Amino acid sequence: MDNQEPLLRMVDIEKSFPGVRALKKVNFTVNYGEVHALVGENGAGKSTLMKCLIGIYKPNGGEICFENKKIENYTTAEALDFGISMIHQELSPVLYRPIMENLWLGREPLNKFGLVDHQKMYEKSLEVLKEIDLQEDPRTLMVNLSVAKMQMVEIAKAISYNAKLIIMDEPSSALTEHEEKKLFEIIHRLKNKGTSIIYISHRLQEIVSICDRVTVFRDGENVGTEEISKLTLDQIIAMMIGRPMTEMYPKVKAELGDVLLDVRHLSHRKFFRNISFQVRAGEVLGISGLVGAGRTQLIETIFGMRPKSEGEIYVRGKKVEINTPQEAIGLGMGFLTEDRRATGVFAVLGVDTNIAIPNYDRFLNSLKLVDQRAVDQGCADFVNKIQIKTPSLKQAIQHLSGGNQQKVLLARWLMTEPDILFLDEPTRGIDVGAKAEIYKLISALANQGKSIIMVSSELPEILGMADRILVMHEGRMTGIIENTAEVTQDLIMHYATGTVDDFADMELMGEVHG
Amino acid sequence: AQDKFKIGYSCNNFNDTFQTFIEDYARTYAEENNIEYSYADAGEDILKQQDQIKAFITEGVDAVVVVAVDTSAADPIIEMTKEAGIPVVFVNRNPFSEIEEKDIPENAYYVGSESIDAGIFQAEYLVKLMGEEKPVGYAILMGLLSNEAAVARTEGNKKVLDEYKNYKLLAEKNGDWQRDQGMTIAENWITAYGDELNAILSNNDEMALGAVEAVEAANRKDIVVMGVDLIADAITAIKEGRLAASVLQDAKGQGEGAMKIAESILKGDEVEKVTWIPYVLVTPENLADFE
Amino acid sequence: MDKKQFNFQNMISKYGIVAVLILMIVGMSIVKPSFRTITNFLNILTQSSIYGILALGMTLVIISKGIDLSVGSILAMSAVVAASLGQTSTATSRLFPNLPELPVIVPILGALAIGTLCGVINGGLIAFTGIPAFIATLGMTTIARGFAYIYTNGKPVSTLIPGFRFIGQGNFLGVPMPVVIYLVMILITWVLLNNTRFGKHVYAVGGNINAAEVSGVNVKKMLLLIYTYMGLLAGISGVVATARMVSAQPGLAVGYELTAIASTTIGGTSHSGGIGTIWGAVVGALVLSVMRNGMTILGIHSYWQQIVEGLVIIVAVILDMRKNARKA
Amino acid sequence: MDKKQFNFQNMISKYGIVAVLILMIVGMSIVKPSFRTITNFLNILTQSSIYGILALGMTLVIISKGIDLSVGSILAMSAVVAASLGQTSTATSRLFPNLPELPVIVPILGALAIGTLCGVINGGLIAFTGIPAFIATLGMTTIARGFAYIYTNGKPVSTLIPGFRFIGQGNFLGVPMPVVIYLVMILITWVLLNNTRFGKHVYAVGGNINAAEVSGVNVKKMLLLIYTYMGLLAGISGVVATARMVSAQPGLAVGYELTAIASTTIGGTSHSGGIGTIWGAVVGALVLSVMRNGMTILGIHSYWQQIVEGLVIIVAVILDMRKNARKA
Ligand SMILES: Nc1ncnc2c1ncn2[C@@H]1O[C@H](COP(=O)(O)OP(=O)(O)OP(=O)(O)O)[C@@H](O)[C@H]1O
Ligand SMILES: Nc1ncnc2c1ncn2[C@@H]1O[C@H](COP(=O)(O)OP(=O)(O)OP(=O)(O)O)[C@@H](O)[C@H]1O
Ligand SMILES: [Mg+2]
Ligand SMILES: [Mg+2]
Repeated sequence: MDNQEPLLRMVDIEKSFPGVRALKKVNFTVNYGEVHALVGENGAGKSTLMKCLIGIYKPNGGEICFENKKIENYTTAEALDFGISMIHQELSPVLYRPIMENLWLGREPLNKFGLVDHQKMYEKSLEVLKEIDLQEDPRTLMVNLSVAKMQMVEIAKAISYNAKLIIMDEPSSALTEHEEKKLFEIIHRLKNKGTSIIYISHRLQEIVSICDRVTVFRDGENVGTEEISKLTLDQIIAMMIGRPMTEMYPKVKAELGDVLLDVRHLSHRKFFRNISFQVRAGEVLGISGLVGAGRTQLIETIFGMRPKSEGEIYVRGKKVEINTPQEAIGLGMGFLTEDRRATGVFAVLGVDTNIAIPNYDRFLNSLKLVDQRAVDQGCADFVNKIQIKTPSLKQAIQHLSGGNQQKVLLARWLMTEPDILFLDEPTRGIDVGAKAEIYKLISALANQGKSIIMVSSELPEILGMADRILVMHEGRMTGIIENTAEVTQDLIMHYATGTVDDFADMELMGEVHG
Repeated sequence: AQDKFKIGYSCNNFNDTFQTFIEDYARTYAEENNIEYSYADAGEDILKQQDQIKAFITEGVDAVVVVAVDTSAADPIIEMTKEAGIPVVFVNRNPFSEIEEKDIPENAYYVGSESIDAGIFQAEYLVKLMGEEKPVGYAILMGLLSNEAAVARTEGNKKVLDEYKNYKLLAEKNGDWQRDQGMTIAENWITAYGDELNAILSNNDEMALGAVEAVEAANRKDIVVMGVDLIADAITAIKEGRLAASVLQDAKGQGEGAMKIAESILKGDEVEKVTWIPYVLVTPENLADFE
Repeated sequence: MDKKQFNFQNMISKYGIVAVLILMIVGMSIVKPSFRTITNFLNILTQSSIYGILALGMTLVIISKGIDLSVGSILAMSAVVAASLGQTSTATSRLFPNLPELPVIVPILGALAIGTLCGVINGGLIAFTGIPAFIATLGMTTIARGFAYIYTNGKPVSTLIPGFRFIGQGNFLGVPMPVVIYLVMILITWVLLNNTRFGKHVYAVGGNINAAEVSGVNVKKMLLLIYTYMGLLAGISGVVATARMVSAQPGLAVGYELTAIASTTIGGTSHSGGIGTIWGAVVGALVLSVMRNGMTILGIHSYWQQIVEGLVIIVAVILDMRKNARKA
Repeated sequence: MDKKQFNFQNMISKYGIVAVLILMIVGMSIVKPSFRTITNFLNILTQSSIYGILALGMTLVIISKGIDLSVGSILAMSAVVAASLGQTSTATSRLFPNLPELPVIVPILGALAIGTLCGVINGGLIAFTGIPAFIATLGMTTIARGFAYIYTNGKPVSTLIPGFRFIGQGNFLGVPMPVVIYLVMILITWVLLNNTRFGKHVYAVGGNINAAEVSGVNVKKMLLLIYTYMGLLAGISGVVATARMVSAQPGLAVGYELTAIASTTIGGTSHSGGIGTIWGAVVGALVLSVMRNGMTILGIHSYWQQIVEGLVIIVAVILDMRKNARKA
C-alpha cells in the first residue's frame, strides 16, 4: 500500500495565547479514509489545534504536512482549497441571510456574466439539504431556524466542499438523537468515499460507535493515540482526566417537599399548547423530546421571555404572572439557556462579571456600592468548585474554551441560589469529568430542597438524573413518566416521536374546547 | 386674482445671529406693507439654498431676496429666477463684487455693504488707539472659513495694518463665528504670546465677546478687542468699556432696503442695480447714537 | 371607493417607510397644489440626488457594520478638484492660470480619482490597522476638508466650462441629468449588492465577520473595496454638486454624511450589520427631500423646520420598525 | 539616565494613549516654553472640561453599544435656559422681562432639568420604541437645537448675575471652577460605572443585550437611565459653558458630540459595546485639548490644524490599538 504516509501529519505544533500555552509540541496524524476521534477535557486544546490546521491561527512552531506536502502560512480560503473543511464548534451563521447564501458563502455559483446565479444556487442547495435530510426552503433566513437546524446547515456546508479531510468540532452537541443518527449515516457515507474525518466530541459513546482511532489531549499535550477497539471507555476517560472516573451519575433520591412550581395548561400561540406539570422541592424533572419539540420555548415562556397565550403558573402555591426574566429571578428562578452565544455569555467581559451579573445585589456594601473584593472572592469560589479553567478572573470569557464558558454560565446561576432552576442542555459541550461535577452539583441542589427542571437531548443524562421525565412531541406533552429502572431510552423515544401518547384524549378534548 | 405681492426670503444661515436681525427687518417691512412673505433657511448649504429657491418659484413667488451662502455660486440662482421671469435681490453678501455694475444680469440686484470696509474701519481705529510708535502685536479671530465676509474683513484688517511696520500679525484662527470658540482661542493666544499680544480683531461680535471674557479672566484688560455687527451685547460691552469698538453693519438698512427694492421692481419703478448701505464704526464716543 | 376603507394602521404595518413617503406626498399634494407639479417632483428628485448617491454607498458601508463620516468632506475635496480642472480660460480667478481649457471628462475623472483615493485610504486604515471605522473616517473628515481649503486657498472656484452646466442643469428625455446619474448609480449599486459575490460578501462581513472569515472571504480586501466604492460615489456626488452650482467651495457639503446615514437608516438598514437594501436607501433619501421641499413650500419657519425634521425622522423609523416587529 | 534607554516602541505598547499624551506634552514643552506654564495647563484643563464632561456620559452610552448625537444641542438648550433664568434685572434684552433676579441655583437647576428631560426622551425612545440610538438622537439633535432657537428667538442671552461668573471664572484652592466641576463629575461617574450595580449592568447591556435580559437586567430601564444621565451631564456642561462666557447662544456647541465621541474612542471605548473606561475618556479629552491648545500656541494655520487634528486622532488610536494587539 502507498498509504504509508498519512493524509495529515502535524508535528511539534506550538500555540500560545497571552497567559495560556494552549498547545505544547503536539503531534497528530490522520490516515486516509479514517474517522479519527479527538477527545480531552475542556480547554485541552482540541479546537485550537484544529484552528491551526484550518488556517484561523498561525501556530507559533511546528509543521503541518497534508497529502505529503508541507503547508504553511495559509489562510482559511487556501485551506479549503487544499481540501480541508471544518464544522466549527461555535456556530457562526450569517443570521439575516438565506440558508443558501450561507451554504455557498465564499464560492457563490456565477453565471456567464460573472453575476451570482441564484437559481443554480437554489438548486444546488436543495441537493445538499436533501443529503442531510433537512426539509427547509433554501431561501429561509438562518435566523428562523432552530439551533439544531442551523447546525445541520453547517454540517451540510462542510461536506459540500467535497473535502479530503473534514474537521468536525463537536458537531453533535446541538443535535438530538434523530439528527445525530443522520450525522452518523453521513459520516459512514463519507468514510466509504475515502474522506477522512477528525471528530471531536464529549459524547464518548458516539466515539466508540463511529471512530477508528482516538487521540486523547490533556493540558495542551497529546497523551496518546490508539485504535478505538483496543480501549475501553473507562480507559479513555482515565487518559483524559488523568485518573479513573468513579461514578458518572451520582443521583441520590432527595426527600421530596412541597410543590414549588405548578404549571397548568400553559400554551403559546405558536410553539406549544396545554402543558401541565408540577415540580416539588428536591425533585429533578427531566424534559425530553426531539428537536423542535418546543422545549426551549416552554421554559422561555415560563421564565417570562415570551408571552403565554393561555394557562397559569403557580410558584409555591401562589398564582404568578411573569412578564420579564427579572420577575422570574425575583421569584427565585434561574435559567441556564441553550444558546450560549446568543443569550448566555457577555463575550468581551471578564469571567467575574459574567458570573456576577444577576448577583450584584448580594455584593453591595453599606453604601450600596459594589464590593469588588467580595465579588472576586465569590467568583473565585465557584471557579475552584467547578474547576473553570481560566488564567484569571478578569479574562474575557470569549477566550475560554467552549466547555469552560458553559461552566461559567452554570456558576452564574448557581450563585443566584435559585429555588427553581431551569437547565436547558446544561452539559452541552462539557467534558466527562466536569459533567460528573455538574451532576453532583445538581444532585446537591436537589438535596437542598431546590427544584430542577432539566431539558436535555442526551437520554443517558435524563435517565441518570431525573426523578420524572416529561416528554414533548411537536409542541405537545405526550407523557410524564416516573424514572424507574424499567424506563429505557427506547420508551422515551416512543413518546418523543409521538407513537405513544398518554394525553391523546385530552388533546382531542382540547381541540373541541378550543 | 392677486393683489398682494409675494416675496420669498432665502437666508444663508439662521444660526448666524446677525442674519436674524436682517431678516427681522425684512419680515417687519413685509408685514407693514401688505406683502406676502415666505422664508427659508439654507443652513450654510449652497445646494439647499438652490433647492429652496426652486421651491419658492414652484410656489409662485413674485420675487426673491437672497443672502447667498456662497456668492460665487449665485449664477444658478440668477438663472433659475430669470427662467421664472422674476427678479432676485441679493442682500448682505455681494455676488457682483468682481464685475462692473453694467454687467449685472438684468433681473439681479444687490443691497449691502462692502465687507472689506468693516476690517478697514477696525484696523484704522486700532492705529488711532495705539499710535504708530510702539510695537503692537495683534491677532485676528476669523469667521467660518467658507464665508466671504470672514475672508474680506480679515483682508481689510491686514490691508491697513500691513502698512505699519510696528504692527505685527501674531496669529489668525477661525472661531466659526462662535463666542465659546472665540474665548478658547483667545485664552490660548494670551498664554502663547503674553505681553506681545495687544489687540484682538474679530470678524464678528460674538467671537469678540468671547475674547473679552478670556481677556478679563486673564487680567489683561490692556488688550484691545473689537468686533463687527454691533449686536445688543456689544453695545453693552462698549458702554462698560470692555469692548473697544464694533462696526455697525446696518441690519435695518439691508433688510428693509432689500424688500423695498424688490417691491419697487414689482411695482414697475426704476431702481438702482446696487444699493450701498455703509458700515459705521461704533466707539464709546459715538455709542449714544446707536442705543 | 365604496367599501375599501383606507386603513392607515394596516398600510403602515405592511409597507412601512414607503407608506410614510406616500402619505407625505399625498398630504402635501392636497394641502399645496403647487407641490404636485411635474417640475416639483423633478426638483425633489434632483435635490435628493446628491445625498442619495452618498446614501447608496453608505448602505454598503453600514451593512458591513461600518460607518463613513468623511463623505461630506470627500465630496467637497472632489468638487474643488473638478472645478479647478474645469475653469474656463476667461475665469477671473483661476486656480491654475496656465492650464488650458480641458474637455469636461478630465475634471470628472480627476474628481472620481480623488474621491476613490480618499476611499482607499479610509478602507486601508480600517482593514489593515484595525481602527474603528468611526475614527478612521472622523480623521479623514478633517483631513480632506483641510486639504480642500488649502487646495483652493479657502476661495470658491467658479466660472466653469459649459460641459458642467449640461451635467448640472441639462436633461435627458426630460429627466434632469443629476437624476439620470442618480438612477444609473442606483442600478449599478443594486446589481453590485444583490447579484455579485462582492455584494453577498458585504452582507456576510456585516452579518458575521467570523463566518465570512472561516468561509474564505478576504475580509480585509472587502473592507478596502467597500470604502473605496463609497469614496468613488462621493466623487461622483462631488461632480454633480459642482455641476449644479457651476462652481465649488471648500466648505461644501458639511453634514451631508449625517443626511446620507439618516437616509439609509430611515430606509431600514441596520447599524448592527448584515441588514439593508438599496431600495431602502432610495426611499429614505426621498423621505428627507420630500420633507424639506414640502416645508419650504409650506413656508414653515426654519426653527420649526428643524424640529419637524427631527420628528419626521424619528416617527418614520418608528413606523418602519412596527412593520418589522416580529417579537412573538 | 545612564543605562535606561528611552524606548518609544515599548512605552507606546505598554501605556498606549497615555504615552501619546505624555509625549505630546513633553514635545510641546520643549518647543514652546509658554506651553509649560501652570496657567496654560489650567487653561487646557478648563478647555477640556466642557466636552470632557460630555465624554464621561458618552462613555456609558458607547459601552452600552449606543451613541448620542444630540449632546451638543442639549448642551445649547440647557445653556440658554440657564442664561434666561439668570439675567440681571438691568440686562438690556431680557428674555423674561418680569422675572425677578433669582439665586444662581435656580438657573442651574433649570438647565439640569432641561438636559435631563431631553435625556429621558432620548432614552425613552430608544428603550420603548426600539429605534436605533443613532436615529433617536439624530432627531433630538435638530429638535433641541430648534427649540433653543425658538426659546431665544435666535438671539444670545447675556448680562448674567455674578453667580455665573464665579462658576465660570472663579477658582477653588487655585483650581478653576470648571475644572473642579469636571473632577467631581469624573469621580461620580467613575464610581457609578465601577462600583454600582448600575455600572455593571451598563457593561452587560453593551456586552450582550439578550444575555443581560435573561440575567434579570431590566434592559429598558437601563437604556432609559443611561441616556438620562447623559442628558444630565449635557445640562451640567451647559451650565459650565454659560458660566464661562457669562452668556449663552442657541448656536452653541455645534459638533461637540463628535468631539465627545472622539474623546471616548481615543480613550479606548469600543463601539461594539461592553468595553471602555472613564479613565480613557479623560485621557482622550486631554489629548484633544492639548493638541488644540498646542497648535494654537504654535500658530499653525487653521487649514493645517484641521489636517493635523485628523492625523493625530488616527495615529493615537492606531498606537493605542497596538497596546491591545493580541491577535495571534
Ligand atoms: N483566542 C484565545 N485567546 C486566549 N486564550 C485562548 C484563545 N483560544 C483558546 N484559548 C485558551 O486555549 C486553551 C485551549 O482552548 P480550546 O478551545 O482549544 O479547548 P478545547 O479543547 O477545544 O475545549 P472544549 O472541549 O471546551 O471546546 C484554553 O485554555 C483556552 O482558554
Ligand atoms: N425565532 C424563531 N422564529 C420562528 N420559529 C422559531 C424560532 N425559534 C424557534 N423556532 C421554531 O420553533 C420550534 C421549536 O424550536 P426549538 O428547536 O427551540 O425546540 P426545542 O424542543 O427546544 O429543540 P432543541 O432540542 O433544539 O432545543 C421549531 O420548529 C423552530 O424551528
Ligand atoms: Mg473546543
Ligand atoms: Mg431547545
